[in-house]
Amino acid sequence: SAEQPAADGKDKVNAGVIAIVDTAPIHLGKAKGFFDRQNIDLTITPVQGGAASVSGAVSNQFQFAFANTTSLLTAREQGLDVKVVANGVSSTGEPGKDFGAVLVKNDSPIRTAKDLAGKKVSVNQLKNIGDTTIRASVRKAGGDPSAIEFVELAFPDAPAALDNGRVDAIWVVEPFVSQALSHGARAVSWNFAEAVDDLTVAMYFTNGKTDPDLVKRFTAAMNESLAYADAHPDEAREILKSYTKIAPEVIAKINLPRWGTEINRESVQAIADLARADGVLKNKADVAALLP
Amino acid sequence: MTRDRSPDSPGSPEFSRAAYGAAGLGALLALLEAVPRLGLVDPRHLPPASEILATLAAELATPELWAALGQTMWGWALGLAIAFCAAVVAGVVIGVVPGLRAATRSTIEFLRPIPSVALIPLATLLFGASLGSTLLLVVYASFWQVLIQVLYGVADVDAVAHDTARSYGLSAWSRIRHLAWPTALPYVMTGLRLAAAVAFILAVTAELVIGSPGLGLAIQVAQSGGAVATMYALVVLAGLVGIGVNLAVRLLERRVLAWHPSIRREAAA
Amino acid sequence: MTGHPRATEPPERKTPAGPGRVAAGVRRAARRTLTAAGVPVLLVLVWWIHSTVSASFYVPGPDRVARAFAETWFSSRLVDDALPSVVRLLAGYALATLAGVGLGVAIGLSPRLRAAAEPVLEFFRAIPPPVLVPLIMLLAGIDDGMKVLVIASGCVWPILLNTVEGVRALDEVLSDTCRMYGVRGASRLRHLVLRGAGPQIMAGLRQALSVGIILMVISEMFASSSGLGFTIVLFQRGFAIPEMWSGILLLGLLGYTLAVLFRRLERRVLYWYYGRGGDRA
Amino acid sequence: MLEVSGLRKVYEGRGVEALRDLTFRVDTGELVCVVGPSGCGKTTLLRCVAGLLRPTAGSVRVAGVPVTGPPPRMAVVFQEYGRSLFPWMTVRQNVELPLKEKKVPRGRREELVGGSLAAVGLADAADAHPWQLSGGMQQRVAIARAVAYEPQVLLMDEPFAAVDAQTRADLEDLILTLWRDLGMTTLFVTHDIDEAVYLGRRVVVLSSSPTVVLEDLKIDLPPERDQLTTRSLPRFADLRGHLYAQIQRARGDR
Amino acid sequence: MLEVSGLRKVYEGRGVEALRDLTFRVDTGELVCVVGPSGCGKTTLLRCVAGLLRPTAGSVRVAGVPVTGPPPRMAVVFQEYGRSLFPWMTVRQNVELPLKEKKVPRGRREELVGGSLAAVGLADAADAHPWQLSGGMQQRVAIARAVAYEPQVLLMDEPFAAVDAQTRADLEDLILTLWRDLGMTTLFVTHDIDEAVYLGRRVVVLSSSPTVVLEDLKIDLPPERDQLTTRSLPRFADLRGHLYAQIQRARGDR
Ligand SMILES: Nc1ncnc2c1ncn2[C@@H]1O[C@H](COP(=O)(O)OP(=O)(O)OP(=O)(O)O)[C@@H](O)[C@H]1O
Ligand SMILES: Nc1ncnc2c1ncn2[C@@H]1O[C@H](COP(=O)(O)OP(=O)(O)OP(=O)(O)O)[C@@H](O)[C@H]1O
Ligand SMILES: [Mg+2]
Ligand SMILES: [Mg+2]
Repeated sequence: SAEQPAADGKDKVNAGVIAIVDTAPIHLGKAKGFFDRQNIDLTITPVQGGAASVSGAVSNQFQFAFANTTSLLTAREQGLDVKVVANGVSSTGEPGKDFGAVLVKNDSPIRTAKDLAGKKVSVNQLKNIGDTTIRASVRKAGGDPSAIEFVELAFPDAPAALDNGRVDAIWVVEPFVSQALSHGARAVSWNFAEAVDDLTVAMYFTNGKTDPDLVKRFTAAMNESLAYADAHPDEAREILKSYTKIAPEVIAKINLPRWGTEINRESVQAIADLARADGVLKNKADVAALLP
Repeated sequence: MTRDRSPDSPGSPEFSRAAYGAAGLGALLALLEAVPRLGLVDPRHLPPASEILATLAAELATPELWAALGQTMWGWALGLAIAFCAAVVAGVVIGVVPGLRAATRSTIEFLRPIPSVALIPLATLLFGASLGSTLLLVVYASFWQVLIQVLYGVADVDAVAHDTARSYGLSAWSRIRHLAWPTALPYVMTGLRLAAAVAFILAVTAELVIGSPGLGLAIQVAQSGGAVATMYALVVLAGLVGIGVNLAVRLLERRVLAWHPSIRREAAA
Repeated sequence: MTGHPRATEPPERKTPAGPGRVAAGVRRAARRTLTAAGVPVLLVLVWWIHSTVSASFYVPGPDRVARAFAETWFSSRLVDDALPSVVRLLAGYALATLAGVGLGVAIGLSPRLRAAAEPVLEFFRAIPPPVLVPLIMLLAGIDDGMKVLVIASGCVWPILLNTVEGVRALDEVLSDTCRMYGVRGASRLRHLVLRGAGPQIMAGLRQALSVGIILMVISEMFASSSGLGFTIVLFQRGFAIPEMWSGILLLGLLGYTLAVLFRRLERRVLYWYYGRGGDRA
Repeated sequence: MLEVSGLRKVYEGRGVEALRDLTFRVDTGELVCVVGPSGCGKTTLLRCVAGLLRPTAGSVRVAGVPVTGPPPRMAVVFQEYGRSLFPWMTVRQNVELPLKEKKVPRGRREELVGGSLAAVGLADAADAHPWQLSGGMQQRVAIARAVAYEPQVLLMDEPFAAVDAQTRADLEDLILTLWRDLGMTTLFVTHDIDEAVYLGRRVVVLSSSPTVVLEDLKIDLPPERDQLTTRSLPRFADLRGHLYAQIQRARGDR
Repeated sequence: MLEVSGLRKVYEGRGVEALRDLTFRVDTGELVCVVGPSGCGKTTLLRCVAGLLRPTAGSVRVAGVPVTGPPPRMAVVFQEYGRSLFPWMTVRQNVELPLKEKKVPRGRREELVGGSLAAVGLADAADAHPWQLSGGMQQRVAIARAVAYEPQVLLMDEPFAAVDAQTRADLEDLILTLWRDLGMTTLFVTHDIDEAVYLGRRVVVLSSSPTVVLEDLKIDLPPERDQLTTRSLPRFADLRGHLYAQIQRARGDR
């Protein structure tokens, strides 16, 4: 699985990537041959979450992987040798048109992010980017974020819990946002868009052992993929059908994220600071060491 | 009058057993159909059985599913085989060699409750998202199930039978082969049934969590895509595999335990 | 096979009186501790040597883990996280015992019920808890009730299977004796079925104990914000590896403690079974 | 009280015809002994009478009612006495259990248990567990249990096989006394021809396989029996010799 | 060959002193019977001799070697014959197993197994499982197993308790023949006083608890024995009467 040149002179690369909407560009780029052109024979291995990506990358099973900003900051803080190589996915910055949101039942008394204070809100993982950005949104809306009771619920399980009244609000990402909205849920906060301007939500990274030249070529291919996906949303939607089980009618409706090539350093720094304030990170993060 | 059936009583036991089993499954299906239809749960979160089965039928028509199932079953079979053999050997040795039981007890009791899922970082570190990781988790989880059963089984040797073996000077190996092993066999069969399910569960869970290819990954992809019917169809498939595995073990059991009261009574009842 | 358990414990010879007796007791306790501690000490040594030779981020040395253990668990965490988990574990275990033994006896006694129920049970048994949990959440919510149910849903299988097999294997002559003397219903259950299947039921309960701990962790991977299992998962996700291992260590210790208590109970309940082996040479 | 007619039993597994065709009856309050070569089907017969085994053909009636399961107020002493005792109960509990089931009041129960244990010479061992007893003691516990139950019908399968000669004589007299006092209908399987003649009012001789009733012999000895005098009667020796010859014939057939 | 000296056995659990002080010896090739009241400790004695039970005090020597575990070339027929057969093996396999262990070549093994099963009248049942057999048949399987083993020392614990009188006589003669042909040192526990006199060269009488050797009686009957003639000798009746009185004394003590 290592990065030996294949018979045709290409570098074999294994990338650990979550099979969600966010990672459409790498699939699209592979289909478009952007990686081939950089002499990279890319294999995409689906992983379950950020922790699996990071440990896969650290153990050199993946040369490159995809994880969200908080996971990467945490890994870095714990002394793991992870290094970002490309942007992954960014918030659109437009409430109402973003890919992550806090939803409530239609008849819920919660009207705005401020009302979330004192309520039970589900996130997919505690001490991660979801609760950090929700706290920030609530704070910005003038509420008291410390009074929110967060519980963990995987995205797929959250809508049911909301319907059954087990929680007051859920934080989900696409396709669950569109799905739930079409079934009568109501968005009260678009936390990625509201918390930090132009938020870099997730990034592609590598471990410190990867050959710099390969990194450079991967970055190039990845950036090309990101730009292409951003410019061709229909093709991005189409590629979703190949690696996810999202129903076609849902795919047509979902809000796509923004796939820029630029990593917004300030937003990463902002997330780091927010995480530190929330106690998710213990020390001041060395953002510069993480980012390229 | 349970012991012996009169020869003229109708219906072969095999047939009636299958009929009862089908009836049980039918009742379950009816329940799963009724619960969403009656609105006890939202059909969006738990589709009715008919829809799940239709989805399953559609899924079964795709080669990807068969490939995934094949991968899962391969990891399952290999892991179960390794765990079973290792546990039987370890169990018999620990049960038979004096003092070993006492010396290993604390270690066994310490290691046993460590969840396989907690070993995932270690597994991915050692093997990555490959068969090796799945095997590590499968073997670790199912090993203990068999081991404990073997230990209890070996301890169940009848005192008089044990004395008989000793007085006729049966060697240690003979006493294992002809006395301890047959005595433990009913326990081992239960252990095998327990381990078979645990191994399967862990094979699927490993794929689910680590992301090595197979049925678990398919479930995860369906789950994260919000494809509820597909997800449940795959879960049903997992359940069906369980039924199949149990049938196989039962068949084996009827062969190797023909002398045991539980089987001979049934042959007659 | 001098070594099978009923014969392992060498019969205590003459019981000396007075101070000699105390000394013998002390010696026995010391020997027991030594046999119990020998292998673990050896294993820790191997681990320690291994970690000094090849340090790895995911496998820290025992010293690091010990330090993390002290920092992590000698705090309010033990009460806030570990205690509620253990309570849920015991509740789930109790529920599984009731359900497993109850259902197991019914199924073991009736071949028809067994034929009808087996495929359904096998169906559920093969469903991995991580995918079963969402279903349970649909029905039982996301609070403690769900976690107890998840624990019970995993623990129940070893108990159920062993009970069924134990009941099926009841001695025929004893069954006939009961039938002859009109020992029926509850009394037959109490005096014949549960006692006769006792050794195998105990084997199942023993299995279930550690399965319960495993399920405790799994249940806390869903809809949680506290708990022993949740904390371990959180450490794992936060790459706090020594802390994670210290949590696993705690799980092991918990399992060991429960097993020791269980063994005490088992010796009491099955005194006739262990006594039957007698004091043999 | 007990009617066996056309009884046939074939064990499916090995295809063994254990009983071919048995017909005999035991009147209320009668004591009938059954003798026959080893493996001829005595235990099988007893199990059919007890309703524990379904006959292949023919029928058994107890008090006029066809037997389909164990009839009430019937007690059995099994040949496998060791396996018929509950290892998790003390001797006392073993004897007491059927009485509890019968809802015998506590005081009476204790009397019965104590009395029957004393009668079989096990008053000292009441608190021991069966596996702490010798073979003969275990067998006596099984007898005490049957006796304490005060059954209407008593079936015994070689109940004295494991006790010494003197104990055996005592137990024989115990059974005779109880039988007379309680009027139990008793079917008694034994290997000891002397015992059969001493105890029985009639002796049923079974042939070896294929098993039929070879003879149904009336024991015309005086009803009051006594170990010394009865056994020394010339008629006793006659009957004994006759039975011995019969059994030999039964075995010779094969 | 067999020396028992000062043997004492206390069962810890109940604190029962099963044997107080036993001393006797059995010479090579001798056949000694042990009689005693039920529960006096005969089985306990046999288990100590077989090295299956550790004595509380005293010692047992076989061929001069102190017994610490089962000595080689010793066969035991247990009182609990049913439990001593392996239910997962057929009758033939049960008999054959010790021979395989002894590395008897195949041909000879088959000869021994076939011969011994035929001798106990079970040639037909060789392929049955023990639980398909009657009590007496099971007991005969256990005897066949011991006999086929051709032991140097043979211990038997009431081996004929479950068989009918005629079969019993046949088996007695079988043991006598084998004992003479093979020169086995034999310790034979029985309840049947006639049997003890008929078989034994000596009879050891045990007292009831606290158990000691009450008498070590030499049986001065002609060495060649025969069911009809030996049993009708006046000396036979004498010895029998004497033993009967002894046992009664043994029991009376308690
Ligand atoms: N469970 C069984 N399966 C098959 N055959 C059996 C079974 N039980 C008994 N038999 C056969 O039935 C026949 C009669 O057995 P039964 O136990 O009734 O004899 P018995 O007269 O009681 O003999 P014994 O005096 O030796 O106890 C025997 O040939 C035996 O092998
Ligand atoms: N495992 C045991 N634990 C405690 N006491 C026992 C045990 N085995 C036997 N005993 C006691 O030891 C005494 C002698 O028992 P043993 O079995 O040797 O008698 P026995 O002479 O063989 O009697 P029987 O003729 O009835 O078989 C009895 O009082 C019995 O209760
Ligand atoms: Mg019988
Ligand atoms: Mg005995």
